Order: sequence, then structure tokens, then C-alpha cells
Amino acid sequence: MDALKTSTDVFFLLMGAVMVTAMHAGFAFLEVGTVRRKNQVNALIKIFTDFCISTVAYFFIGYTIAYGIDFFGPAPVISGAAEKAPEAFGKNGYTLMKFFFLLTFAAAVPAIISGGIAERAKFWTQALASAAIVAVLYPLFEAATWGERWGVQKWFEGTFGAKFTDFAGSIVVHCVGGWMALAAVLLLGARRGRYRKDGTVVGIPPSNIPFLALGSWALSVGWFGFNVMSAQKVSDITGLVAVNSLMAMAGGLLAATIVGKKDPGFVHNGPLAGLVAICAGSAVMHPIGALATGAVAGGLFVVAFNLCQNRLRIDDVLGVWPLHGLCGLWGGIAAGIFGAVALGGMGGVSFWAQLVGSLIGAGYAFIAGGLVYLILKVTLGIRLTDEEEHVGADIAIHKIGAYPEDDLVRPR
Amino acid sequence: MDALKTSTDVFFLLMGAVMVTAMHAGFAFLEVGTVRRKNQVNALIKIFTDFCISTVAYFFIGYTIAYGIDFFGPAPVISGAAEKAPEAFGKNGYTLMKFFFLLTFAAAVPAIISGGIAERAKFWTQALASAAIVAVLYPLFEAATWGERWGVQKWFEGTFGAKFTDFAGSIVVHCVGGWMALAAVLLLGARRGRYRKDGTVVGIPPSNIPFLALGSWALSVGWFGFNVMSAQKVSDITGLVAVNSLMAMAGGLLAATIVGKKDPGFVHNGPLAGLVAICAGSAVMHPIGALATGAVAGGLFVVAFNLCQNRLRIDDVLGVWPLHGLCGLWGGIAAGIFGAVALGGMGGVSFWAQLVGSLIGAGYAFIAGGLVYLILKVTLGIRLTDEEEHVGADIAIHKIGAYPEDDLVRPR
Amino acid sequence: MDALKTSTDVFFLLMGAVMVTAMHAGFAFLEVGTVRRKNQVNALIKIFTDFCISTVAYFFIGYTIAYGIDFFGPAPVISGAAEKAPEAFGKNGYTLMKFFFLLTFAAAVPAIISGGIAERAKFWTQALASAAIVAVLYPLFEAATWGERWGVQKWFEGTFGAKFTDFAGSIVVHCVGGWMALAAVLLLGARRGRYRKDGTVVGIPPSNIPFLALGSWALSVGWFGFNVMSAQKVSDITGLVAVNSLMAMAGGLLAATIVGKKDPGFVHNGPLAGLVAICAGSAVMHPIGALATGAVAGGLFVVAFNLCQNRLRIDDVLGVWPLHGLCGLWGGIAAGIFGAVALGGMGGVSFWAQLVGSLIGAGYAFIAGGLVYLILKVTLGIRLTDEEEHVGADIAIHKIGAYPEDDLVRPR
Amino acid sequence: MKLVSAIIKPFKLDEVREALLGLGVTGMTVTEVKGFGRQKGHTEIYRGAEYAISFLPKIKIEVAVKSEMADRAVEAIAKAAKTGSIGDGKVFVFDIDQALRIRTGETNDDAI
Amino acid sequence: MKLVSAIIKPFKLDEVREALLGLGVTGMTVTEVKGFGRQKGHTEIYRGAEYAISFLPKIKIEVAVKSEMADRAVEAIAKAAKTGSIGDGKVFVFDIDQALRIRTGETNDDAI
Amino acid sequence: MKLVSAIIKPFKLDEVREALLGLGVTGMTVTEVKGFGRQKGHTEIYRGAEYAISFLPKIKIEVAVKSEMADRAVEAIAKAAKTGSIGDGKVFVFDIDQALRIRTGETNDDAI
Ligand SMILES: Nc1ncnc2c1ncn2[C@@H]1O[C@H](COP(=O)(O)OP(=O)(O)O)[C@@H](O)[C@H]1O
Ligand SMILES: Nc1ncnc2c1ncn2[C@@H]1O[C@H](COP(=O)(O)OP(=O)(O)O)[C@@H](O)[C@H]1O
Ligand SMILES: Nc1ncnc2c1ncn2[C@@H]1O[C@H](COP(=O)(O)OP(=O)(O)O)[C@@H](O)[C@H]1O
Repeated sequence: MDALKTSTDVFFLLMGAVMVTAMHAGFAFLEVGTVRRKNQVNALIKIFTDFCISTVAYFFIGYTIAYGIDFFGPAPVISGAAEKAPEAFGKNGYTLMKFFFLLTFAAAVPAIISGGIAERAKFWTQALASAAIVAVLYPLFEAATWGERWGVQKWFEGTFGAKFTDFAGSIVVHCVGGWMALAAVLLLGARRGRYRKDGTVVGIPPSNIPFLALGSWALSVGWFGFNVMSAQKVSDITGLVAVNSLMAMAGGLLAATIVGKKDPGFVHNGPLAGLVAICAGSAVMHPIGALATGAVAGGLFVVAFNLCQNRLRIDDVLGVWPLHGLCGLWGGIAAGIFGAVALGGMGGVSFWAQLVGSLIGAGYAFIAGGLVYLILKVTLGIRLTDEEEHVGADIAIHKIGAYPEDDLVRPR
Repeated sequence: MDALKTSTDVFFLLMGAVMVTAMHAGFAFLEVGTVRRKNQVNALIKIFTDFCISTVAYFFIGYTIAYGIDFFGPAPVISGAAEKAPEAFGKNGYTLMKFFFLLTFAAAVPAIISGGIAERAKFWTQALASAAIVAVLYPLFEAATWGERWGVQKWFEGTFGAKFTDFAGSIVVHCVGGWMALAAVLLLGARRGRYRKDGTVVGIPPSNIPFLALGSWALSVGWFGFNVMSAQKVSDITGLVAVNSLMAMAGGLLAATIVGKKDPGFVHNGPLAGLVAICAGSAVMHPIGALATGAVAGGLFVVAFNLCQNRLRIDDVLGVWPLHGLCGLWGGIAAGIFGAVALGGMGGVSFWAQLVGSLIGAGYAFIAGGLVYLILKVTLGIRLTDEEEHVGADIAIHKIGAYPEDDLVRPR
Repeated sequence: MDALKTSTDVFFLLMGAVMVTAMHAGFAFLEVGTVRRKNQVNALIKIFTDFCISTVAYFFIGYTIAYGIDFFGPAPVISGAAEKAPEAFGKNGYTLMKFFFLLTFAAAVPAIISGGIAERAKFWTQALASAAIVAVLYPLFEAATWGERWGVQKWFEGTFGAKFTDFAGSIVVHCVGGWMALAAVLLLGARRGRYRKDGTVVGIPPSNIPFLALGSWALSVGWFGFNVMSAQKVSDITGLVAVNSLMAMAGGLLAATIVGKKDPGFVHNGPLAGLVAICAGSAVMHPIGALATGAVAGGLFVVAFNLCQNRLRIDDVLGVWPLHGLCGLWGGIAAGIFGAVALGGMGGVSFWAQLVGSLIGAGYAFIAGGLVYLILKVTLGIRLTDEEEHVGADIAIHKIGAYPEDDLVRPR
Repeated sequence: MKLVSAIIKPFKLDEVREALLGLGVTGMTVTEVKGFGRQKGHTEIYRGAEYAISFLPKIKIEVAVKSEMADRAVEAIAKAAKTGSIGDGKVFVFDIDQALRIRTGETNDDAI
Repeated sequence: MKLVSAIIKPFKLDEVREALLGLGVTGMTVTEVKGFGRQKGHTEIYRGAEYAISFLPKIKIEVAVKSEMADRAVEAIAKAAKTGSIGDGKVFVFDIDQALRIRTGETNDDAI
Repeated sequence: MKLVSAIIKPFKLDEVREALLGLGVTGMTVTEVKGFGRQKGHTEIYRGAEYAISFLPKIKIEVAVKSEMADRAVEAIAKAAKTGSIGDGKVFVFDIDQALRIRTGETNDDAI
């Protein structure tokens, strides 16, 4: 019975890990579709490479920071197969599986940043930044919240009467990723020709809406693994998380479609906005609260993206700061609103804990991300040369474009 | 033990829901690849938006009609977490999860219709039709069959000695979707320039076979969730359903490849034809019966599509009436044939019950669908203007094409 | 309890089968992206058709050869639903489900070969070869290894002190597929214009890197089903297999990226190289051993591909011999190295058993594949005519190109 | 010999081709071009940024004819390509100095 | 009438168009072409095989003008298209024999 | 100066380019075009509907040369482009009125 439970837990987490890994393909295609043709190859390679670098960084350093356990013992021990394997590793390699599951979250942070800095960032410095973030900066925040290390959650409980709740990472993953991306984007500067001398924006058209849509679908579908499997044990699974995710996704899409006037860029980011926002509170809200949370996020994304692009003149290519940074922030706070029993929620959350925790997350990420990219900027440089940016990251970095046969026959 | 069972059930249904949600991406890409370039964006947005509208419609109205239960109580109650939550909600949010699973079926109906009416239907009226169908018309039929409401199944049992069997929806979902689509297509009329004055057909070429194939793969793979998870409880799972689906898929593809002379449009619809047809009887047939059922469906699709396009002059863009309407009808009947013990099946099905139930499904859908689209036609209008149709739904409705960078450099 | 166990096993294998089926979409898109535009449709149809032909061949013949059991009894018996169904079929259709799972492996062999012989092989002869391989030649080797038939594994145990270990098929599937492909490619000859008279290679550019990347992602994600579900029972699941697969994937990508100088073709085959190599030893290595195994495979692929293309002048279009044949071989051997307790592994493997078993696999496949394609070559012919190859397999075989709308407007 | 070069609306291509074939012309060469003129382009919008599509898709048909046939060719094209609305396009006629059919080596009037 | 035909660098298109509009020209036709000349192409590499991209993307602008305007048009184009580096392109001028506006039937100078 | 304009089969492009370079030509401009002529297109079929592909892909090469070189250029192209089967294409020669190299301002014979 216990054996079946554990092995079902491993199976459960595996499916979660697989689904979130598939989301990374979604990140890749969302970016491929949004950037210009001359930067598509680089978008693809960047996402996949950063995922693999994150794997190594989180295995050797990050996970140990977050949860105080390492995998340097022999295989029979770390997989729990040996008779006297410490309990912390679980049976059936449960803890290894958990590492994999949580890695897919950690690796989302560079994937988020990638979308903001697209079309002009250097390849290897970005890889280095990814390594630093996933090895150290992300796990520090993860340790304090999900890892319950260093008494931070105790402090929340003592001060606000409830821990800071972030069930599936509106703050830990998305808000952190989004605000790190903001710092990186500001340090990098806008793409060449993005703004006229008078400050007005020049539209840089996306290359491929179907690829963008493919990315959006892969992210949306995989997200159910992101959220539901955050229970981490099958005994803690609940259909509530699944339906709340669904409702927030629907709310996000519908609001973005209406506010964004059926623009395909807004429509396909709408469900993502809703899903970013529901992560934190998906286990505590009522589905109608989730619908509202998602709808607010969908509308917020459209408004904030326009503001960011046209007023603030921040050249965040995919709009990852509005999407992950702001909708994530909203999600952290929304858990404190719609989680309340009065609004049909499960209770056990504190509005103030949520507000404070969320703001700390955003602030920490902005500073930590700023530091990493600042150091890299003044040392190795984070930006392609003008010439490289002009010919495109594909030819400049990878020596080949996205459609080589076409390029040979009809170079553009 | 019971706890593990319930939580595994939720996990099981979750995976089903996720797979069927992924099928909707398949519907989108099947349509993107089949329509002309100028209608690709609209295809993508229509499918995703209608899925989200269906979510809301089925949550607030449809599910309640079909199963007599609503989700307006507080979260702890509807998720079964509260001590005295009514049993009907199950533990671990089982009923919520079931709602999600069944929503993905309900939302398939507008997705099916979408493929028939492509390239000329208005956006918001179609959204309205989706809402009406998923909120009311589809659930009415679902209630009578799967919901076992109003004594309909009792009548079947009394009259034919067996209930009307539709394990995974050959009739409830596909046949209903296909015949509603037929009504919509007839009311809408053919695309501009589709038929010459002498009635001969003008080929309107598909834009992108790889996208079409991607859609076909997403649908085929996800279909195993559609069929196997229709058991709804893991204890009722059977490898028989999985293998029958596989065999029907293979039969469908092989027959369509041969009858359709390796035409990529036929080849990639072949597995779908087989899978549509096997839904109803997948739990009662022998795998060889499933192979035969699929093969007949694959051949039927090719023949019926040609007939429909060239003789009947029905401009059903993706061929959803032959695919879902006719192959679904065949599937409902085939369950009564190959389900028989004499043919190696599990028995417990009645040929007459299947025939009558299937025909009722087709008839009901044609009338119900006809009503919805007729009312919309005479009130709001269901068709784009000629000018809009000429420039394409993308620019007309979404103000942007599918490849904006390309359009800027080389408008077509 | 037992009932829950069995049904969870069926669920577990179902998810594996679904994931590996999705890998076949990956094979298709990897090939679509690599070949020229004029051969894309054929790539898609070939993979899907061969999968379906494999289904039929393995159901009626192959599985029976490998495991000595057939499915010709009535449905209640073969699904284990009948009271007195033989135990061999299991409850809940477990054995049927296992058939499906293992079919997806068997069908990978033609899919692997397909990538090598692309752009010039005849359609129906290749379909015939697929049938012969999946019905007979692959199952023979499978029977001797996984099926433990005919005392082969006993001989290994007696001779080397350990069975030949191939947990998820580095040898049984990949090495066998890769070496069969080599034989086929040699018998087929290079594509027209691939080599100049002086023997230097002429670059034939890939058509579409995003599709290639999509294929690579689908394969990588699905591979976790390939490896983890090879446990076949949920009680034998272990997170170790999942994490080893992950680490090998990361190692493979990173090595290929560095050795291959960020070339997108190498980068996207890198994770596949790592995953091919880890199949055999994923249940016995330490994650760091897996990282090393993957990294060696990633580097090996790049070096061997260049050698094969530029020196050996073997026109293996996708590089399936280096990828599956050589990295698979390395994986079989690596299990004997990194599986050792001394290197942190689980033990229970013999280096010599692995070396001998792996070489036998490669040799058997090369001879068996050679025979099939030789017979087909002298009888029906395996190669398109020059004219057909020139216009492309799409028009020649399928009478339509991959982008018909485009072709009509702007034929190339 | 003359080269008659016409810029027309793309959807008129088939009609113009038929008209030319009707005159006994046996060959022509077609190019996709973009036109700028009195007919105005349109604006596309993506995520709050505007793109002006100022060039419109047009088709250029070039047909080499014997000098005496030039006028009839111009007329036939103009008739077939006309819709009467802005953007119908232009026809230009140029002198051809020499012509050669590659396959046979025939020259000038025999070449076309 | 003259046809001024210029091969230019693609990113100069907007400037050249503005320059022509400045002269009072009301229409032009643009074609994507590939150029081969002193400016060299580049090499792409894929999986160890090299691809020489010897033809570079260029834009051909064709504008029909009254004869007296040809020189000014050539000058305006040359000024706007010039970067001073290799590959800036060429301007050729041809005689037009006849011209016709399809929509109105106007001919020659009135047609352009 | 003369403009030699040739319509050829696409796969002959490299050979024609080599032939022209062999004559000392240093530049040329290439356009993808579609040709209609004696060589017939083919029919594609999709789901029971037929599509006649009547226009075939061709390549247009334009090269400006000094007048005295025109004949040799025509000859070189014709030789390199010939396969002897239908559809090999045509070569036309036009008079160039003026030429200008944008980069340097050189004109006429110096410009090409
Ligand atoms: N002066 C010109 N030189 C070359 N092409 C021209 C010129 N004027 C117009 N065109 C071409 O003719 C097309 C139609 O011209 P436009 O002014 O829009 O309408 P219309 O021909 O009805 O007056 C343009 O899109 C352009 O391709
Ligand atoms: N003789 C020629 N005939 C036709 N086009 C030419 C000729 N020479 C050059 N071109 C065109 O002009 C473009 C620029 O020429 P190039 O020699 O590279 O630089 P530049 O114009 O600065 O001398 C070429 O890419 C080609 O399109
Ligand atoms: N009268 C013409 N004017 C312009 N282009 C022509 C003409 N005749 C033929 N062409 C071009 O030459 C190509 C080859 O002509 P075709 O009649 O097929 O063969 P051939 O050149 O061998 O006689 C055509 O595809 C077309 O592009």
C-alpha cells in the first residue's frame, strides 16, 4: 500500500515534469513566432540550451540551496533503493523525481527572461546569466518560501497569521522571472530602430503567428502539470486546482480578446496571463474567483503591454514583464483576496502576507537580476554588436538561418 | 486505500483532460493548414476562443443540465474537502475534475463546426453559437445518454434489451458535432468562387500541409485520452480500449491512404476517421473488429468527402461532416455489430439500439444546429461580407495577417 | 489493492505508450525540417503510414514472436475480463496495453530508417520493408533479449556473470534501427548531386529549422515515457531513470552545442544523442555517470556525422546511423561502465556482457537490414527514378506539394 | 519586335493570359511585384503598434511580340485587366533590339 | 517617356520612395531581385557543409517618367540610395515606346 | 550600352553565371519569374480537386554590357542555358539610354 502510494507519487510527479518540460518547447515557439525571421534559430537554441544549463546548475548547486540535500552519494542511496538509504531520498527515487519536477520550474526563469531580451542579447553571456540565476539567485528565494528555510515563513506566520502562500509559483517563478527580465531589458536597451528620435515606437512585426500560437498552446496545456502536480503527492491532488487553472485560462483569454480587440498577439498571451496569475491561489480559490483573477490578468496584460511599449519605451520583446512580472504580482495578491472564505475560497491565507510576500519577490528579483546583468554588462558585455544585430542573431551566432534552402534560393 | 483510489482517479481524469485539451490545438492546426493563408490567424483564434467560451458556458449551465449538479457552493464544498461536503462532489475535487474532462468533449463540438464553416463565418456570431450549443443543446443530448436522465436509456433497455452504448462519444460528440456543422455549412453557403456557374468545383488549395499534419498528430495522440479516460475511474481502465483505438487509427489511415491514393489530406484525416468511429465501441469490440471499423471509416471518409465536394456541392472546408458526422454515425452502428459476442466482442450491445440511437443523434443535431444558425442568420448574420471574405478573415477581423514580417516585406 | 495496482499499471503504460506515440510525430517533423521542401509531404506520410503498418504487423505477428502470446482469442479473454482468462493476459487488458507500449518501440525502427533514406526511397517498397522488419526481424532480437527466449540471456549470465542489460533499448531499438538504416542507405546510394565527381560533398540545405526543432522537442519530451515506463509496472518506477534521462539529455545537448559550434542541426540532435545512449543504462547509472554518457554521445554524434558525410561519403540524410547506430552502441557499452558500483552505479552489470551484446545487436541489424533491402532492391526496386527524385517525392508520389496555395501562386 | 510590359491586379492574371492566348501569343513571363500609386495600401495593427502596408501586390506580365502585333496586345491586355477602379495598372511598350530562342538558336521574329 | 530602373539596397527603399515622391512622381513598381557584383556574398554552414550565398538581396525600383524628368529622377534615386559602400547598385534608363493607363485608357505622358 | 535579359531554367543559373563571368562581366541581377510557353505545366491534385500549375518557375537574368559585348553575352548565355528540350527560354536585348553607378556616380560604360 505504502509502496503503491510512493510509486504513484513518482508517476504523478513524472507526468508533471514531462508537462512542464513540454512548456519549454512552448517558450521556444512563442519566441520564434514573435521575433523576426533572422532571429528564429537563436530563439530555439537559446531556450533549449538554457534548459540544459539549468539542469546542470540546479543539480549540482541550486537544489541543495533550496532544500538542503545533495545527490553526490551513490545511486542506490540517492534513489532510495539501498536498504539504509536516508529517508530524505524517499523510495523509488522520489526525491530525484522531485528534483526533476522543480528543475523544470527553475529553468522557466531563464526562459522567461529570454523572451524579453530577444533579438539582441549575446549567446554565451546569457547562458552564464542563466547558470548564475538557476544555481544561486532563484534557489535563494525558493529556499525562503517553498523550502521553508531560515524562518522566513515562520516570520510571515507570526506577523500576519498565515504563511505566504504561493502554491505553484505566481511569485516564486513568474514574478521573479518577470522582474529579473525587466532589469535585463533595461540594461540591454531597446533594439536598433525600435524608437524614433522623437520617442515614438516603430512596429517590429512578428514573423509567424502560427508558431506563436503553437507556443501558447504548448504552454497552456503543460500548465496543468505546473499547477496540479505542485501538490507533489498524489494524495494531495485536487480537481479544484485543475478547474481553477482552467477558469483562469479562460478568463485570461476572453479578457485579452476583448480588451485587445482580437489581436492574435494579445489573444494568445491572454491564457498565459490568466495561468500566471492563478498559480499562487489555485488551491485556495473558488472557480469563479479564478475566472475573475484570470480575467483581470488578461486585461492587465494588454494595458500594461501597451503602456510599456508606447509610454515607458521599454523594449521587452515578448512582453514578459507585463506577462510574468505584473500578472504574477497580481496573482500573488489575488490569492489573498479570492482565497478568503468570504469569497467562497478555502481560507487560510492572509491578504497582507500575500501583498508583502509578493512585493518582496518582485523587489528581490529586480535587484538580483539587475546585479547579474550589470556585472555581465561591464565585464563580458551582454549585447550583440550593431552589425550582428543587423544581420540577425541566426547568421551572426549560428552561421545559418532558419530556412536555409529558402535562403539559398531566395536570400532576403 | 480508498483515498489513494480517489486521488488516482483524479490524476487519471486529469491526464485525460490534458490530452483532450491538447487535441484542441490539433483542431486549430488542422484548420490552419487546410485554409488559405489569409484565414490562418482567424482559425487559430476561433478555436482557442471557442474553447474558453465553452468553458464558461459549460461551467455555469451545461454541466448542470447534463448531470444535475452545480458548482455555486463554496470551494471546500464543491471540492469535497469540507467534512460534510455532499458525496456527489467526491473527494479530492473529483467531480470538478470530471467537469473539466467532460468540458473538453463538449468544446469539441464548436471545434468540429469551426472546420466546416471556415474562411467565411463571422467571428462573434460563431462565438455566440458555440455558447448556445455548449450551454444547452449539447448537454441536452448528453443528459439523455451519458447522464442517464429522463429515462431515455431505460427506454432503450426496455425496447431493445440493451442501453444505447456510446463509450467515448462517436455519437454524443462527433456525430452531433458533424451534423450540426452540416446545418451550419448549408445555411452559410459555399465560399466565394468555390463553384463555377456550371456547378463544377474550383480547387481551393490548402496553405500548409505540415501544419495540417501537426494537427492530425495532436488529435491522434490526444485521442487516447479521449477514449481510455472515458472509463472515468482508473479501476475501470482497460488496455482493450487503448488497443482498439490504436487498431482503428491504423485501419483508418491505411484505408484512406489506399482509397485516397496517398493524398496528404486524405492520409492525415484517415486516422481521425478511424478514431471517430471507434469511440462508441472501443470498450466492446475485439481489436480486429476495431481494425475493420477503422478501415471502413477511412474509406468512407474519402468517398464521402469527394461526393460532398463534387456532387452535393457542399462547401465543408475541412470535411467535418464526412469525418465526424458520417464516420461518427458509422461508429455508433459499428458498436452494435462488432461488439457482438459472435464477432469476438464483449457483448451487451444491441444492433437496433445502436442504429436507432445513432440516427436520433444525427437527426437531433441537424435540427438543433439548424435552429441555432438559422436564428443567428436572420438576426445578426453569420457570414462575412464579400469584401471581408476577399481580403481574408485575418485582416478583416484581426487587423493582421499570419506572417506580418513577410507581409510587410512582400505583401501578397 | 491488487486491482488498484493492476489498473495503475495499465494507466502507467498507457501514458508511456502515448508519449512514445507522440515521439513519432517528432520523427516526422525532424525529417520534415531536414529534407528539402519538395520532400516534406512524403516525410510526413511515410512516418505515419509506417507507424500504422507496424501496428498491424506487430499485432498479428511480431509480438507473438517476441513474447510467445497472441491476441486471436475473444475480447473478454485477451483483455482479462472473462473469469477464466489465462493469467498471461493480466487484468484490465494489461497485456494488450503492454503490446501497445512495445509497439511504439518496434515502430521506431522504421521511423529511424526513414530519416536515413529520405528524399529518394520509393514509398511502397519502404512500407514493405517496414512490415518485414516489425513483423519478424526486430521481434527476433527482442525475443532473445527482452523476451528472454531461447536461452540467450541465460548464456550471457553463465558466460559473463550478468545478463545483457538494455533497460529501454539503446541496443534493441536504436542501435538495431541505426545499423539497419546504414545498410539501407548504402544499398540506396547517395542523393543525386550529393557528391561532386572529385568526391567532395555538396551541401543540401535543410528546409525548415523550426520544424526540425519541433521534432527534436517532441522526441525529447516523449523520451521520458520511453525510458521511465520501460519499468512496465508502476511499482518498479524510479525517479533515477527519469533524472538519468534528463542528465544525459543535458549532457548531449551541451556537448553537441560546443563541439558543433552552436549549429542548429547539431544542437537539436544533441539531446537525442544523449537520450539514445542512456536508454540501456538509465536504471543502473548515477546521474553524473548519465551526464558523462550523454556528453560523450553528443560529441560523438557531431564527429561521426561529419566523418560520415565528408569522409565516408555516406549520404545518411538525418544522420541516423551516427545518432541511433553509434550513440546506441556507445549506450549499450556505457551501461557496463557507469553501471558499475565503483562509479556510483547500481551494479549488476558486466562490461563484457554489454560489449558483446551491443556488438551482436549492431552486427545482426546490419545483416538483417541488408538482406531485406537487398532483396527489395533486386526485386521491386527501392529507389525513385532520377526524374522523380528531381521533381521531389511530394509531387512524384503524392501529386501535391507541401504548400499548395503557395505553389499555385508562386511555383518554385 | 516589342516588349509589352503590363502591371496588373493579381486576380486578373488568368483573364489577361486568356486574352493574349486569344491573339495567338504563345508565351509570356510573369513576375510578382509590389506597386505604389494612387491606390492606397492599408494599415495592420499588432499589439498596439501600426504597420503601414504602402506597397500593394501586383503582377507584371511581359510578352515579346512582333512590332505589328504590339498595339493589339496592348489593347487586349487593357481590356482584360480593366476593372475601372483605381490601381488597375499600366502597360508600357519597349523596343527589343534582338531576340533569341535558346533551344533552337532561332533569332528575332522567329524566336518569339 | 523613360523608364528609370534602379537596383538598390533593400533597406534604402523607403528613402528612395520618399525622394521620388518629392519630385512629384506618383507611382512606381518594386521587385525583389538578387544581385551579383563586386559586393561579395557570405557563407553559411550547416552540419559541416558550406553554402555559398553568392547572390545578395536587392530591390529593383522601376518608375516611368516624362523624358524631361528622367535626369532628375536618376539623380534623386542616386542620392537617396547612396551609402558609399560597395553594392549600392545601379540606375539604368530605357526609352518607353508607348504607355497606357488601364483604368482610363489615357496614353503616353498622361498615363504616368 | 545594352541590357541583355534572359529567361532560363532555374537549375541553369550557376552555369550561366559562370559563362558570363568568363566573359569578364562583373555583375548581374536575377529575378524569380514564372513562365508560360510551349513547355506545359502539370496538374496537382488535392482531395479530389485538381490544380493546374500552368506557369513554370523560371529565372530572369539581366546583365548590362557595353554595346560591343552584347553579342558575345547573348551567345554565352545561350550556350550555357541550352538543354535542347522545350522551355529553355529566350534572350532579349534592349538599348540602355543611360547608366549610373550609385556608389561612385560613374556613368554609362564606366558604370557597368
Ligand atoms: N510612374 C510609374 N512607374 C512605374 N509603375 C507605376 C507608375 N505609376 C503606377 N505604377 C504601377 O501601376 C500600379 C497602379 O497604379 P495606381 O496609380 O495605383 O492606379 P492607376 O493605374 O489606376 O492609376 C501601381 O501600383 C504601380 O505598380
Ligand atoms: N552589369 C550589371 N548588369 C546588371 N546588374 C548589375 C550589373 N552590375 C551590377 N549589377 C547590380 O548592381 C548591384 C550592385 O553591384 P556591385 O558591383 O555589388 O556594387 P556597386 O554598384 O557598388 O559597384 C549588384 O548586386 C547587381 O544587382
Ligand atoms: N513571347 C514571349 N514573351 C516573353 N516571354 C516568353 C515568350 N515566349 C516564351 N517566353 C518565356 O520563355 C520561357 C520558355 O518558353 P517555351 O515556349 O516554354 O520554350 P522554348 O523557349 O524552348 O520555346 C517561357 O516559360 C516564358 O517565360
